[in-house]
Amino acid sequence: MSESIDYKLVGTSPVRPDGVDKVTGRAQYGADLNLPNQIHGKVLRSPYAHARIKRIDTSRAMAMPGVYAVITGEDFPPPPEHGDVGGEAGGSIGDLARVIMARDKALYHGHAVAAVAARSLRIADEALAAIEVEYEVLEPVLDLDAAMAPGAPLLDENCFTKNLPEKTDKPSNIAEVMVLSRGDVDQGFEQADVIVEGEYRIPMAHQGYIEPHACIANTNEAGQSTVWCCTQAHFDFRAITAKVLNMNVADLKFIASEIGGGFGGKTVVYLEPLAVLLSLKARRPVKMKMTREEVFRATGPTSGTHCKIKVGAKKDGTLTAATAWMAYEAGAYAGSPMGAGAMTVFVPYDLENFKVEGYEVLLNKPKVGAYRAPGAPQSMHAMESAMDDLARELNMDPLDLRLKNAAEEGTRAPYGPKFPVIGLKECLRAAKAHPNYTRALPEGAGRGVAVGFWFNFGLQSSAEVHINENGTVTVVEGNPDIGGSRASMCIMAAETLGVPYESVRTLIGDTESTGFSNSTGGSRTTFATGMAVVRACEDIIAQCRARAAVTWGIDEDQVLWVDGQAIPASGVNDELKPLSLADIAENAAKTGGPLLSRASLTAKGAGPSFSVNIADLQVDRETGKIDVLAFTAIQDAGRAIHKAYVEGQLQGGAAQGLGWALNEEYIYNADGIMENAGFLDYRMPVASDLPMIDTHIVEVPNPRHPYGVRGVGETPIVAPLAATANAVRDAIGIRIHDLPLSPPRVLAALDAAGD
Amino acid sequence: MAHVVFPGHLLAVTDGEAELDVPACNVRELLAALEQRFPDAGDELRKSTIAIDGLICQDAFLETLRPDSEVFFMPRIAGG
Amino acid sequence: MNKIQVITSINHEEVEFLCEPQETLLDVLRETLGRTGTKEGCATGDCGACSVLVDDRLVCSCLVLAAETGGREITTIEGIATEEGLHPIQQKFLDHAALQCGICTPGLIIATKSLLDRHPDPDETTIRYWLAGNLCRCTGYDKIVRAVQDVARDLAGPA
Amino acid sequence: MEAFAYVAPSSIDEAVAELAKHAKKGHRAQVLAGGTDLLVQLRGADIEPRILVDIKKVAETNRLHLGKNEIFIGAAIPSAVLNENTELVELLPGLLEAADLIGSTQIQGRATLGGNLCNASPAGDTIPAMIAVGVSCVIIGGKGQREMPVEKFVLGVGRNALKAGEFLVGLKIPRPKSRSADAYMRFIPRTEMDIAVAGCGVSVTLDAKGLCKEARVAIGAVAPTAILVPAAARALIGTTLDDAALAAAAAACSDAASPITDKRGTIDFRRKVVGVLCRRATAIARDRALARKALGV
Repeated sequence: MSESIDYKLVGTSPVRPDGVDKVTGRAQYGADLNLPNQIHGKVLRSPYAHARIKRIDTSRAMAMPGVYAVITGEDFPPPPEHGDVGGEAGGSIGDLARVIMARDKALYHGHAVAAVAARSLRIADEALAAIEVEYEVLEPVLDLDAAMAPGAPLLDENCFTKNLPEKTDKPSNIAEVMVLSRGDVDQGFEQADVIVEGEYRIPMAHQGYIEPHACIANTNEAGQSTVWCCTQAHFDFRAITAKVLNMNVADLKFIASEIGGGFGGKTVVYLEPLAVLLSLKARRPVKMKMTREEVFRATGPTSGTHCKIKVGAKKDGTLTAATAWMAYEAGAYAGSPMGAGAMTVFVPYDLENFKVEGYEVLLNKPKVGAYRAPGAPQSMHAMESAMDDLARELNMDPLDLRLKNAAEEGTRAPYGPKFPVIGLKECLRAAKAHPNYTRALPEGAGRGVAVGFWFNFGLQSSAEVHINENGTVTVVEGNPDIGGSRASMCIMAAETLGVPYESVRTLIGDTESTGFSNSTGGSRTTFATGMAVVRACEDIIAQCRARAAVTWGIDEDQVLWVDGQAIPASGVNDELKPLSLADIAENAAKTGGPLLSRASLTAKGAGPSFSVNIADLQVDRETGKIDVLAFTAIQDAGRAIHKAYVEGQLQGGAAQGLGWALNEEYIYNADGIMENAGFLDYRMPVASDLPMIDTHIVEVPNPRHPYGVRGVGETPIVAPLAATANAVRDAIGIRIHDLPLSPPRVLAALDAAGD
Repeated sequence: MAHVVFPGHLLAVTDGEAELDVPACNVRELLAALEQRFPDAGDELRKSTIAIDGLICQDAFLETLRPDSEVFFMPRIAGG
Repeated sequence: MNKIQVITSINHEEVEFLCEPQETLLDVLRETLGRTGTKEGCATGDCGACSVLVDDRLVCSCLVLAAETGGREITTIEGIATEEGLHPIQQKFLDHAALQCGICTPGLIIATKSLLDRHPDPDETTIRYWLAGNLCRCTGYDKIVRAVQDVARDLAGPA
Repeated sequence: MEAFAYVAPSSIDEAVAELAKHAKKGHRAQVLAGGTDLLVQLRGADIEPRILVDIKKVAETNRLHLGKNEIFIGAAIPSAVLNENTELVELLPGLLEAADLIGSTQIQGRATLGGNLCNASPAGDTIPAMIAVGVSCVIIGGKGQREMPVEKFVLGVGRNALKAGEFLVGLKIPRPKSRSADAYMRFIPRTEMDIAVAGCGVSVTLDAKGLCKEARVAIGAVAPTAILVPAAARALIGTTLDDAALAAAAAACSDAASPITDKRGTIDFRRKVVGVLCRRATAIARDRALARKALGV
């Protein structure tokens, strides 16, 4: 496959350059900046899940001492009629404008309907209470079945299902349908010796980043605004804010603060346009931060889903046909990861006959946002559970069944194209060979395996490289560092230039001081921005060779760049002393001025990344409580640039996936009000809930990246859902189709089985 | 001449055509040719992610196509 | 508003401030005193990001009234490193890549200090339960627990 | 009352005077001990201004006394401090386990038995444990001191027996007799940081032959208040606390429960699990009592 390459730094785990500030409390996150003369913004949120806004009277609030500005939907330009949210979050800009501030209808409990800016948070709260809103309360639509049923109350009378074979003039809560198919499924099922079927439901879940959204906007009298915020995508935030407020992009400067987690959730704009507008009206800097409760109620969790799967196989395990039906909650507006769910459901397998039918459904819940491998965990949970059932029916090892059908280079993916080089079989073999797969289980415990996948992304990135006068290197790029990416950039730059890691620093530029980059998301930063950094470093090397050539008075092609220094090509000019980066930088004034380079690109060829997870757990048969005994995450990283942070991605994704599998869920009451909008009852894993998470990094390099990077952030959350469900199946002998596998659900299943 | 494949959800805008051969040397030419043939499809097609011979491109435009290239139109994908 | 005058000690330095009766120590640290190293994740005591020590006792600063802190000794993340450099806990968190986004890190470092002050040689279970009040969403806790184990080993000295 | 105020009286008399003053004016005054419930309420559901009377500077609320016949635990002592007292933990392991289960290490540093009791949540962990060991509440107000058992103190969800101007000074617990022990277990979906979905406190006293001669069983989170389950105690008394006795006590607990379905659990689940907890907690209490018997204490 690929020859082994001896890298000096790639694959090591040096301390991150921003580390000291993060362990001493110096690093500034979204809510950590305060500006002189700043005031505080707060949002009034709908107390109803579905209501028409008939009238808003802000006069009493506006008249209160200490209140500087009050805004409602009427203060915004009309929502743009065209355009999609670029790259990441999905949906139309018009709808996002309505998420940011409701116009004629409030579509979920917590939907923003007005905002105030006041001298203190206390006054802001009092002003919110003084705003009078007259609502016409409408019946909320709260689950997929109800929303899809004929005659269901409509969220949007102008929503006509997209992609139907025949255009429809009947409005519906089904925003979009999608069909993917190949071959003849009826014939495929006829060839099958064994057929398994299952129906799976997973409720809405939240990314659960620990830092609530926060920003501070400082808008001047000319309408120019500087916005400091925690974001995965300050360039995309600038673009959306400009469109929602009908402003010139050039009048907006976005500075990304340090970011306290995102997982996709901070690719979506909520507060920033409100802060800019309030600041414009108040002529003061306006700081806004969400409470934890607001984060749960009013930001974008991921879709709740309903999937039905049918898979057929011959006695030897060869898959003959599969069908999937899936409905994804979009929340209040269209734009869900249903498409990705449909494309990934069968993605690990070489399938001749399949059909996938997907539905994206509007209901009175917050508009979903991106969450790590959006769409894949839900659909692959269904398929990977069915594969486990199939292995049992066939009396086959579940990894062998997967190996028998695994996709490889040249296999046609369900979404059409043939796979480039991929590492699925390598991961499956690594799992089979892993001691954790064969280690004896304690009495009564269960083991489950599952496969995960993500496409990984390219998109646009820019990077600049400056060589300082002492030969140290400054890399400037535009992707907020959410999990150690500065360290990865430093490694790639140092490796390429041949200089020590410590001599490179990476900065995240604001929107005015560096080139455009899309979000830190989709596992694209190390791949795409890393590629830009490497290219810019290669340009520096070319420049250094030219500088050395003029310094020595020889031809450029007689100069080589080896181990961070210019040396004369062997055989000639042997008397010349090598010139290090520091030597060249010191003499730069005489050879053409400062050394700098830049690269910008739209990265193509992100390498798909597969994973295999092994979960061991024990079930308390009297209470239904699950104890995770061991967890092993195996994943093809292409190439791990910073080994420890790659392991960290695998471990963190595993923990999130386990949380989702075990206890996390949005719990709604009949009025559409989330009942567990806090960390107390939205039960994310705590330290004592988890064992050590073993990792095994498989490296099947991506030929499209100079160091073979595939991207690692998304895939790790996919497999834990089914791996956990399969382990429970193994432990108690019962297939529980729905998540989370919370104790009441598990105990009810045990009771129903007569345990 | 690129071989173009549309997924099911685009058939509504391609008059039900799932596969066809289009003479084009790059994606720009391909999109222009398709837009001419399916006037309703332009917006959807330009928004799509395109896979060219297995290589997934989110903003394809200038990529060259070989005479035997396989081009797949895919839904745009979100990422976390 | 009847503001209350409080004189306290933060990281061994006398500090005087005015606060409203219902303001929390977290509010005062972050907003009044500009000590933003202590983070707010939930303001309800469920995430531990705002952990500080009050008279060497680990608490959530969001659940302490600022008015109660007169005459106390408060330790925040800003007081952990010394002139000699980083505290060993801080260094081990860096060495083990025990942080990704870093928002939970100040709270975890404070909680770890409190743990090791009381239990210099904790086993894995003790570490995990002691730190159960500090949510981390990025790491899966693995590298955090290893960093804590490593500090404890070092503090114990050569066997 | 227009604004918040904070006062920290330094003696019982001052505290009583402070509370009486506000009670007379009809102002809302609220006693602050650890604050782990109160401060959350101030941020959320109950933001109305009030006078916060911090009782932590009153010496009596911080007094911990392990007497020959009686133990006194001041109402404002944080759970972490109690759990650092090894003698207390040895005497009342169940009660201290319950105290140790309230929230995280951080919460432990602040939360008090008195606060957990006065907050009167149906799911308060220490309340069934206190009922099991026969705790009395020491209440002080303008009319002097009175005492009442915990099971009478909690009147309903969030309601307690304190009258305007009164506060809880501390808790009195009969020193466990020889061959006695207590235990508390609760069920939560995670390992930490959750509110009890069901809880059960048990105390047993064995006779010289190892037969159970006294027992108290209380359950929590399965009714509007924690309740004593005399039928469960009856099922245990006179037995060797064998499996059959434990099963009978468990069934009595399930019968006594009148739970609700909410975001934390279902009626069925709570009813079943409270029985399981009773069985497991009783077994632990029995083993502890047997160990004490073996040691002759």
